[in-house]
Amino acid sequence: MAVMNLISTINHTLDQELERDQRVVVFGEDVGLEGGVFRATVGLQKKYGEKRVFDTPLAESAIVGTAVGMAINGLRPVAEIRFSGFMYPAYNQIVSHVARMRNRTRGRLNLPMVIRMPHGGGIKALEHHSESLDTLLGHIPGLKVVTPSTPYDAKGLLLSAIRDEDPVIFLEPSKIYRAFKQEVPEEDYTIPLGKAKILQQGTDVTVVSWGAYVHEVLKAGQLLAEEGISLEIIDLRTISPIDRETIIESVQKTGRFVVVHEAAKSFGPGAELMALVNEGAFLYLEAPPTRIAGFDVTIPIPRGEHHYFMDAKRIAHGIRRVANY
Amino acid sequence: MAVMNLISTINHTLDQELERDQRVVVFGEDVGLEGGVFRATVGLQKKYGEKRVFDTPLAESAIVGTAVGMAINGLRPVAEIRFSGFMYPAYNQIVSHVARMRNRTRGRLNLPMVIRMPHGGGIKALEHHSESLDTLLGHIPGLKVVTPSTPYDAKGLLLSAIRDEDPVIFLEPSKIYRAFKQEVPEEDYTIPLGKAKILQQGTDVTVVSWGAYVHEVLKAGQLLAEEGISLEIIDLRTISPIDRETIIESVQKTGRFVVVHEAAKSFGPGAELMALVNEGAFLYLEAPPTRIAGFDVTIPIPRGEHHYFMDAKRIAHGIRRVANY
Amino acid sequence: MLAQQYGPLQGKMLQIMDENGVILQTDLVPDRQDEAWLESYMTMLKTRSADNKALQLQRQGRMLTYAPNTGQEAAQVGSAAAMAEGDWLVPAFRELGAWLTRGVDLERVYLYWYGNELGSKFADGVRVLPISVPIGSQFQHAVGIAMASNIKGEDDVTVAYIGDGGTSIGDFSEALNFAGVFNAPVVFIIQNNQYAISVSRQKQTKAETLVQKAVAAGIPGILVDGNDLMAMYAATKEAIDRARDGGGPTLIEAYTYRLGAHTTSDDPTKYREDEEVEKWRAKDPVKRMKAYLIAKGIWSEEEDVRLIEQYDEEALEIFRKVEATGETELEDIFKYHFAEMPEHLQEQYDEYVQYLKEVE
Amino acid sequence: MLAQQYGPLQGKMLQIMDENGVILQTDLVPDRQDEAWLESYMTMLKTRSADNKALQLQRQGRMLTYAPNTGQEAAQVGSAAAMAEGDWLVPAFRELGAWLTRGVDLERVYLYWYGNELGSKFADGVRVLPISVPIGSQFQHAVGIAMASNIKGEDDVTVAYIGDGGTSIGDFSEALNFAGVFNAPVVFIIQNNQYAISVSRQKQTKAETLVQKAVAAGIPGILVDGNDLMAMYAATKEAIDRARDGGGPTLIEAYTYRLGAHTTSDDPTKYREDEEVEKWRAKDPVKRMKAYLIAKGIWSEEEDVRLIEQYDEEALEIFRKVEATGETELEDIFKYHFAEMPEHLQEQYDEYVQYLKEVE
Ligand SMILES: Cc1ncc(C[n+]2csc(CCOP(=O)(O)OP(=O)(O)O)c2C)c(N)n1
Ligand SMILES: Cc1ncc(C[n+]2csc(CCOP(=O)(O)OP(=O)(O)O)c2C)c(N)n1
Ligand SMILES: [Mg+2]
Ligand SMILES: [Mg+2]
Repeated sequence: MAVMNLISTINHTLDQELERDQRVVVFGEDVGLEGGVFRATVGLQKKYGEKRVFDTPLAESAIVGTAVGMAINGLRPVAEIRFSGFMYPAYNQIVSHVARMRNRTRGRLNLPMVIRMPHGGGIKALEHHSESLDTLLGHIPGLKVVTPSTPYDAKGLLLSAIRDEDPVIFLEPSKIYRAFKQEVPEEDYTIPLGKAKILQQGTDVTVVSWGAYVHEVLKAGQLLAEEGISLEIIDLRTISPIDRETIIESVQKTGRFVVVHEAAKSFGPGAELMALVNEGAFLYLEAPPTRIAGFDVTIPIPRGEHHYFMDAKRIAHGIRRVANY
Repeated sequence: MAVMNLISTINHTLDQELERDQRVVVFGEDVGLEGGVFRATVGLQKKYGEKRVFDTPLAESAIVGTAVGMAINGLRPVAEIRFSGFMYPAYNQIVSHVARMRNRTRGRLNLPMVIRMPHGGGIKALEHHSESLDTLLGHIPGLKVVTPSTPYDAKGLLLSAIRDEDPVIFLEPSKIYRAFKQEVPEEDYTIPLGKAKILQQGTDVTVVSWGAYVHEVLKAGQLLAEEGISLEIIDLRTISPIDRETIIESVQKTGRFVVVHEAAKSFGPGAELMALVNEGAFLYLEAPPTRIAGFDVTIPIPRGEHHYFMDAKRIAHGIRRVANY
Repeated sequence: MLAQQYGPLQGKMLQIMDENGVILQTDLVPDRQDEAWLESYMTMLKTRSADNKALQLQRQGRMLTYAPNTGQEAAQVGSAAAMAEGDWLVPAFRELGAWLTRGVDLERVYLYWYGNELGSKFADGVRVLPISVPIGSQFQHAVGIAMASNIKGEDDVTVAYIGDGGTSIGDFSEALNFAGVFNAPVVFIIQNNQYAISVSRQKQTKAETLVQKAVAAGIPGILVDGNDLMAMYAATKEAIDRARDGGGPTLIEAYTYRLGAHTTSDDPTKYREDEEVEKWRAKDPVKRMKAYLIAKGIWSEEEDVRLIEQYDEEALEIFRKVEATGETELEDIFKYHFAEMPEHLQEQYDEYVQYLKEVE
Repeated sequence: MLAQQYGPLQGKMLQIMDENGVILQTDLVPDRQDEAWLESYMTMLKTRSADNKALQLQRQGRMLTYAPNTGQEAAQVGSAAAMAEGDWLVPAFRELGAWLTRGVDLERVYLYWYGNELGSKFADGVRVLPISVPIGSQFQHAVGIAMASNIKGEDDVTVAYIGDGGTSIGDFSEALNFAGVFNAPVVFIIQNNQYAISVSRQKQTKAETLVQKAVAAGIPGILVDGNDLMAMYAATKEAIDRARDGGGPTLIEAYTYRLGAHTTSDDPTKYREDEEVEKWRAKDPVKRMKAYLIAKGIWSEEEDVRLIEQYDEEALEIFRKVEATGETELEDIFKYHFAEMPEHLQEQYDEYVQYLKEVE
């Protein structure tokens, strides 16, 4: 058991899976020689050679498009997109092919492939380096969308993603790449996709979040606990398909629901969760399902970033209202 | 006053605006010589010349990307994307530039431009010709997204869109391009963006829809009227930003809310409307806000299309449940 | 090497046979048995029959829509015939000749244009990708397949098709560039049929030829008379052999013409002159191969007429089977999104089934 | 015509001045006053000062991040200096030399790298687009601007920049192709600085030169020593003149080198050898222009030292102003999405302001 942060866990997991399964290939811009701008793939090219871990030219559509071809021809590609903000040039390949090949061919061609990308903001980066794609990917039938909030989960979810027979988008919250360390088992383990995790049992309000914000929500939970408000905190882990059961059960218990997310509010992932709660627990609701979400603005670059991102205090403020409704 | 269908209204409106404003240019694949595969631009090149109405090479990103440049340099481009399913290659330009140029430059460069496209399905076409982009465009801060449901509205909304100082995505429900005719005034008139329209006053359930589905909802309203269920039917008209006031007021009156849309259900536009209703009229709700929406599948090609699209009967079935809740 | 003689900047087009089926360059005739040529010719005939039948059926309102390829048979059959067993074919959407050459059932093709997804489910072992509607996007899949062959140390080659219009979209250039960088064993074939719907080749790009787009990626290219079966075979065979031997990708421009409409919903008289069409009709690839075979004494008018009749009948029979399939099963629109149907999809399906029962 | 002599397929690179500032081809020296050259040189010096200062400040933790352009000054200043008043400049993100030449305030540039959107709000009348982070996407804007000039019957020319890495993305090829088709008055400049972060030019494409990508679009191209101010000026001037005269687009490859890191968060020793860097340092564009001007007798070491000092101070002073601006106003992150703030945004803003009041 080693103590690792999120980014080194990604590296360790890719390493193990490259070792275990010859079909796995890892590639993207700066992924090979340099080992990735975040160092997610550092050392892997040296270990597995240029055929299995390699740099690509600067072309996101081709990165995803060639991964489609590789998956069809027997490989298990793990493609890296530099930042979620550079997913857009690949969106046509993702929506039109990655998500659809199995359905289009009525099951004949499936695509076991993973697209990894640093996701979300809060890292004081320039424009397009802080995008939240939850809705833009979650809305697409045929995609699974996963995001870990801890190193431990990252390993289990990434292994599940690579071994899945279908494409998985793996969103890595870059804000917490190096935020903290955790014990991560050496041995192989998977965490099932599509299952949320109850991080904290509670009685007053169900709060769902994922990725980096999970940690702010946990802090908000502590603040509120001091006031006697007990949160049930759920890490969604898989953005699509959503683990409705876990959430609905919890809301049926607490009668109150809050979703906290980084993406812009309108047409955001929070709306979907609120809808699910309406559908599954309407008669249990003691307060309106509520979203605490990003403003409907382009995420500001660093000198304004703090206006956009919410801290535990602000999250607690929002939850408190729901608790006291 | 001439009697026109939706597609000829688009043609008529572009014609008038090309005439009125020298800055307007109209282009896209097959838009010039042929006049568009749907004939939206037929005759316009002949009338206004190849400089103002023209064919482009086959490249959606460049169609949108060059429109950005033209808007910066003093024109008012009206770009056509062949079908909404071919918007994806242009998504990077739309999200990264069209939606952001004003904010990026703190108001110095604004983009008065329109991107028109046939939208939605039900026209017995092949794959990628039936896509609903409501969420994928509605979620992007900085875009206005509009869709007419009648020829009359089409003219007023399209003129508003072209004259807007900011980019507007204009989604044309191809299913009703030729479905019916309506009197459309010769003279110039605009319909404000961001305003929904109450098509039918009612007391029992508020039903919101837009585009082609509006007409099925109206039929459903007739079916239900016979059973004594009175619908308040609202045509959203602008998908983003949403006219919350009109909807909330209505729900406060009826206590019941249904949204009907063609796009896939999960993370779809219905979720946003349900969220808004939760936020604005929770205490008035006598039944759970409900979405009657597309399945979470890739829209089937024609031999399976009928499974996906809902008729008035099925919509009425869903609304009835809410009415009887 | 043909790709040098007829390369992007040589200003020459590879032609082995003239418009009347007379061999122009004996030394370039590929080393191939008479029977093989005859077989390819038959495939061209079959393609045309299937094409005609589809158009006819569509006019009767029985076929949904259809993208005819009359005029492009040599470009398709000639190139696909040069492929070996394990090779992959990645089509655009108008490649009937290539599909039939590579063992795709006409039934599947008709199913597709009939509007049924089962038309994209080819038999196991048929290494052919389904139609790719978003123009150009398939080129990247082709490169990925070819890269995978390299990575796995297998020597299969991938052959991919695109139209003249397709060369303008970013995916095309990205794909060529990737193929060059990774030395991918892939042969890119542009079927320059002079139009992208109504937009003429001249309005598509200022490049004098489309094959010169190979220069951007630093890969070899060759301009070929796309209506000459032998030339198409020769150029593709050379490119495939080179790819298989580790020589990387090649771009082929097949200079040809779409004699028919873009699809059954298109009216080409809106954008081109009959005169032009007639000029090209004289270059008909089927006609010229027929003349060649008859002159060689291995084919006759009578056999031709009979075979066409036979193909016409077969095509109709196949379509009748397709027509009998009727509508898509409800379950099928849900079942194939994932290996296992997720709960929410299952629920949507169940609810709808329930609804259907209720309203019955 | 230079673009013919040094065109994509000539295997030659335009050089007017050697590495020591000695004129190699007197007949090619552009017709330009000594003072104009001196002014361009000064802009190069100013660029380098601003660059050094930014790096220094970033190391002190005062500048957020920065993309240095040391080594590329001639490519930028030489090309931008050839522009006329109404011409448009469309940068990638590393074009300090071009910005300063075209009247962008250093203050704006520093504001940008300091992390403030106001850094993208150039003064009215400055026809320069903001930085375009998504690589390559700006090329299409450039073409659109140029097409608009054509449509309006104005004769302004647009000059756009991209890196070697940027030539691999689809938007690049689409833009060149559009420009060709519409005969757009635009000059595309590739600053081939040999790297896209860690990915070397060799791994970016198999094309021998980047300028040969012009062939794909059927437009002229020219390969230029990007460290030679005169050559860059001459090539760009010719291309701009041609564009203005209705001759359409040109692609220029400026062969140069990024002497520094990709950005301040990059460590180039991970992917390249010091030796290579040293080889290129000898080709320093500033050094060679200085030698030329001193040899000409219109500049001196002393003046040089003094001017650098002055620029250093000015840069620091400007940065101090920037630093004093502090954080972005809350209102500013809401206010500029639309001409008028829509209700929901206003509400989100108001609610947040209310919250801030409550917690204070
Ligand atoms: C990305 C994209 N844009 C637009 C279309 C609509 N469309 C279908 S076929 C076609 C023309 C294709 O021309 P070409 O590549 O020359 O192929 P051809 O039809 O001649 O075989 C167009 C524009 C599409 N399918 N995909
Ligand atoms: C579409 C896109 N993908 C990835 C990136 C991340 N990125 C920023 S700079 C860069 C390298 C650019 O190389 P080049 O075009 O040669 O320009 P240079 O940095 O050398 O000036 C990359 C990959 C990006 N900004 N945009
Ligand atoms: Mg064509
Ligand atoms: Mg570079």
